[in-house]
Amino acid sequence: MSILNLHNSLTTYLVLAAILFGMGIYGLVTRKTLVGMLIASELVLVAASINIMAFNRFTAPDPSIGQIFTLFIMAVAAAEAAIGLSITIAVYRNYKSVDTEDLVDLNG
Amino acid sequence: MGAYFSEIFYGLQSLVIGLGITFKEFFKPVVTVSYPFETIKMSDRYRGHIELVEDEEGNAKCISCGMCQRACPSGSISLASKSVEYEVEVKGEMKTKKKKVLVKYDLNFTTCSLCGQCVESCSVGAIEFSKEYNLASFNKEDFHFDLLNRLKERNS
Amino acid sequence: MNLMDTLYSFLPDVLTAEGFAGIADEAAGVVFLIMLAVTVAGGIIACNSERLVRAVAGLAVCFVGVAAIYYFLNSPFVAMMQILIYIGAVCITIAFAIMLAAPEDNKKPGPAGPLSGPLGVITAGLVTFGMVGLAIKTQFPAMPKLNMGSVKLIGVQLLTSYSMVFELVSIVLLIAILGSLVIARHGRSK
Amino acid sequence: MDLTIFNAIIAVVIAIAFAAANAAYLVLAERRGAGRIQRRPGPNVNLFGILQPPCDGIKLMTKQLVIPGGADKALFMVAPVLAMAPAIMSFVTIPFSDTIVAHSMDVGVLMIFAFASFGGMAILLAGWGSRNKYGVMASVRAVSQNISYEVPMLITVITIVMMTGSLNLHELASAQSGGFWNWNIFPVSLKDGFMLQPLMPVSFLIFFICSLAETNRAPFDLGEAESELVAGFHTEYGSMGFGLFFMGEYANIVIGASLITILFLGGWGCPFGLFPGVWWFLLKIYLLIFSFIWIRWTFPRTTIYGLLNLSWKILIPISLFNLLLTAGLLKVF
Repeated sequence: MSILNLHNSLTTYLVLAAILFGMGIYGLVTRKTLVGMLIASELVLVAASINIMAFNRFTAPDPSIGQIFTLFIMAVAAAEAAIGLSITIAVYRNYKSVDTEDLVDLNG
Repeated sequence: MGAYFSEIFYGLQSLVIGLGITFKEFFKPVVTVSYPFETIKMSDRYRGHIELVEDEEGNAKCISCGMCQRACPSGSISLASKSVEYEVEVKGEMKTKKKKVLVKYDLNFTTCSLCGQCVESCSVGAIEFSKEYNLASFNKEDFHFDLLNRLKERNS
Repeated sequence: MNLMDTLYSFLPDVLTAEGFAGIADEAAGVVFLIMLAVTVAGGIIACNSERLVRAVAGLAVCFVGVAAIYYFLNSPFVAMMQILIYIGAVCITIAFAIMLAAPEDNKKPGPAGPLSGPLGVITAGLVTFGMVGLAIKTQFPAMPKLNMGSVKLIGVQLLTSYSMVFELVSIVLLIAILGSLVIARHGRSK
Repeated sequence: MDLTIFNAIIAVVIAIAFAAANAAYLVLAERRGAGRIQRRPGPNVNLFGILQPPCDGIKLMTKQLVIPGGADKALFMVAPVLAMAPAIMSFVTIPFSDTIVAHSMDVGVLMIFAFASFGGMAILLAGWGSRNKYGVMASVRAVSQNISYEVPMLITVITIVMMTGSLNLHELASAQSGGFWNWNIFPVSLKDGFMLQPLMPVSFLIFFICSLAETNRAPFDLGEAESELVAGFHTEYGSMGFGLFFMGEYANIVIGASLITILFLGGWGCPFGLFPGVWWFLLKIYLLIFSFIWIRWTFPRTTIYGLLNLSWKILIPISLFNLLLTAGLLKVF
């Protein structure tokens, strides 16, 4: 298969989604600030959306369902970002830091 | 609730009135002058640097009395004169008289504060304020005016 | 249209309608490759950058690429919503979070822990490897299309078959707004 | 004659050239308009100052681009491009007449709003990237303003889209063709029979105010409030970085005027149904742009609280009410 014909193959999109998902996981593990983790989790959500859209385009009988599902994921992501922002601000107000290392009240 | 809508209404009304005013101004003629291309005449009371007044023959009206030099608080004026003899007919016979003639009238405009004492003190009205305002230079020597020379240039 | 014909004769074959039909698919392929690169590059910046603002900018770049990929997947509506919601709302919200709560001056450098770097690479690598393997090995049977998935159809289905989900999402959004207000305003009056 | 790819490319190039030329010459128009309103001539050397924009452009291009020491170089350089490029690309989908459109999209309205949402990101990156506290404050202000005014704007657009049943700008405009009795701005539309839309003039006003605020124009130019924030988010920008922000702003103004024309004023249609064509479209957008300039030089700048209160307490409730009312009337009639 020609490299210029990649956009007509389901596998391309699945591999891209897997790579983005891996980046998200990597970010979630290595980041040590709450905002950084929020950014990484957005990558994970986008990877899931790409998967859904790819299957929607190539295998699903009704292509509108996947789009509706992706729209719902976007709504949830927006809600998540808003709540993440407010939690970050609340944490910063109480601890004067958003580093996960400093948020260790239960450390004993 | 009524206050809410009346506030919106009066706000809009005031905005429309403001727009009307600027719209009217938009079509009025401009009042500013595009300066380097056209200039306006200075008013009579404008005080530029001083200038000598000429008499009917085109000479300086100044009688070289030196009052202005003395009146100037910052010593910006320096003048010099020489005496010349001239003949005048008095009661049928010729007499020789002396009079002072101005040979140099320098104004150092860098120290002048435009107070006008010189014009006030002149008893014969030989100096006046010029209407000159385009004065700009990088050299302070450009502001040492030779007023007699300027008078000559004006006449020529 | 004489002027148009004259202009046509000066054009290289690629740009004329007949010439372009031959290479249209290749052109789309090139654009697709560029957008893949943009997406991956944005993702790398987003998860690796030291400065959080750069990470958000990378996230925005990644989302632009993803929107283009949605466009390739026959859904321009979702592509536009992706830009509108993710870049116009989510990225800006996160950037606000950075400005309000993460001053970069007192940031401690280095990874989260001694093992987190390698651990992260191993975890992410394993997950990615597994998913890529699955994606390449599995055969996904395609089913015949019932429709083209137009914007109108999305709207109709959103308000008929999936109206329950629609209402639930709106409630989730409402709760998110109220909850974030409550959390963020708590203790603000002091 | 169908639109071949060659014509499409030419149309895109023309759209971009139109945007750039407008951005350059609207500066001149703005300065002359400001002059007339303040009763002075404005730039008038060389045939009404026709050479002023090229001179400004050359001056901006030959200046040195100074990057402040503490700035984030990459973000600092990217932000102006991000501010201008989406604004100019939005022209691609705007229909200037029945036939003159570079690329007619089914989701044209959405595309314009999606591209407009880049603007907020660009302002944030510019303010934060230049490491200047005026810049940061101004960008936070400008972005909160942009977000709050996007909401009533989109609600108003939804009202129009609901009445027409299409997201395509071309269809939105051609649905109002015929004469001024079909335009969306009037409370009574004779489009298909008799249709009552009692709050449409208010909607038009809301959309107009929102497009002023979205383009960061006075009296809503809180993002570049000279009196308190030096020059706002572009304090640190000189030369072409500043020039790009400037061009982006004026391109946004033209897009806002075009959207108002298409959504409310019947696009390229004549008020009396005669000779529809691109000239009517241009006439309408330039009248709107004149009113933008007129408003800018009439009203003083608002405060940031007044600005946000206006959006959340007045514009959003009224536009929501209008949405409900229109939906009800569409259901009844």
